[in-house]
Amino acid sequence: MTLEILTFGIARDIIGSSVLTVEMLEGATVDDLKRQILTLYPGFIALSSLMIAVNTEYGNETTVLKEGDEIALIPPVSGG
Amino acid sequence: MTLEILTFGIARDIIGSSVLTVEMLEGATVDDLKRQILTLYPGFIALSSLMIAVNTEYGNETTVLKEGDEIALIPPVSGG
Amino acid sequence: MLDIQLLSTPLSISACEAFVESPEVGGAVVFIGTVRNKTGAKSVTRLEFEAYKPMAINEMRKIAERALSTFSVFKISIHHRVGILDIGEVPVVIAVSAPHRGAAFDACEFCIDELKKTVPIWKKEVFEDGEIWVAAHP
Amino acid sequence: MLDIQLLSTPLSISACEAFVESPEVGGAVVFIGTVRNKTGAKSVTRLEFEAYKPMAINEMRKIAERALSTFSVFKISIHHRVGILDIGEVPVVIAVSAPHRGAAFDACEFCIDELKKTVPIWKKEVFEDGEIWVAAHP
Repeated sequence: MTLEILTFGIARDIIGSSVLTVEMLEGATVDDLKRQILTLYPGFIALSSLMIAVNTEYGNETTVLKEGDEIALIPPVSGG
Repeated sequence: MTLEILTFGIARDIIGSSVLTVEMLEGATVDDLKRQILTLYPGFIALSSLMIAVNTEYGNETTVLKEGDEIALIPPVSGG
Repeated sequence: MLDIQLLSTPLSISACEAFVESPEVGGAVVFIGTVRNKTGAKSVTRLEFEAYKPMAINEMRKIAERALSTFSVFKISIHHRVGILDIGEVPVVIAVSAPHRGAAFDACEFCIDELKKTVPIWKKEVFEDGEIWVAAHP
Repeated sequence: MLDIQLLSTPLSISACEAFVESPEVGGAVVFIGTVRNKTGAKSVTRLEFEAYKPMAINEMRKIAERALSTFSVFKISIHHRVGILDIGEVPVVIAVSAPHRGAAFDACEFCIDELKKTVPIWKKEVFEDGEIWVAAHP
């Protein structure tokens, strides 16, 4: 399946684009996506954290992704 | 000596005047004044507290009063 | 730096905020008191605040100085109103700025807690059928 | 009652205060963030705030709902700004009203602490000689 992933802040800088398209196997989880991103973009290894949001909620490692989900990379937040 | 004492809030209501004149012996303390006021105006006994200010500072029991001091009765405060 | 005022006119919350705000601080915490419409089950019609003015200003200043020396804060503004206040009006505003917000929260709460204990200001609650000096009796 | 907003225009502190104030409460506590002119020894030129908007609003609302259910508070207003902010401008305002002021202090501090941990908003500090995404690296 094809996942379109929104990027923000330093994640967008590392990837060089505000949307990233990734091919994943059906049934892939947040954890699988994270591994794939760390492999494709080793710059993420240096970050304090990397979370994945699925449909505007924080996903946990076992959350299963589907085509059409709104997925976003959430690097360390710094609002306020 | 003659002391002029400012009154506020419920203290003014109990005394019925915003200034109270009291005759005290030279060397009288805050504690002496407090006893005299409780004797003259037993209504103060029912209050949660009664403090005496001397020259705009809280006096303690042994503070000695002099003619010309700015003295005030401070019933329980309730600002804010 | 301190800004301590006892006023008989409506308080300006934004004046207190403007005094403490600065590009050198990370943030400010503001406490805004409000005249409540009820005390327990009784409806309050209005409040009357009276102060022993020179001493009230002294005591507010002492509290602010203690807050400055106890907490790592930058500026403190305390404005208290006297006179007749209607429901919803503001008797007190305390604004505190600090490099780190935790200190601003702690100092602001310290100032209002102490103000209620030591500053010679008295509040009379007026009801339809009477009035009381708040906190006068146990 | 909640008032949660993410805005690209200057925040109105008084709008947040007006939302929470009520004759049913004894007071309100307001936190006002400010853009500092320095980070450590470095002079900051400006800040850029970026948000994942729908999720940022969701997360701010969740924090406010947790505060409402944890503390005895009445109303909460959280306004956060995005875009380019100059030194001294206000990125965030949080106002909380409560029948008792202790709960308002606790809930207001809880909201800003949690906001900094979970709300997907990112701050870039711009210096004369470069820029960094705040908190990105350990």
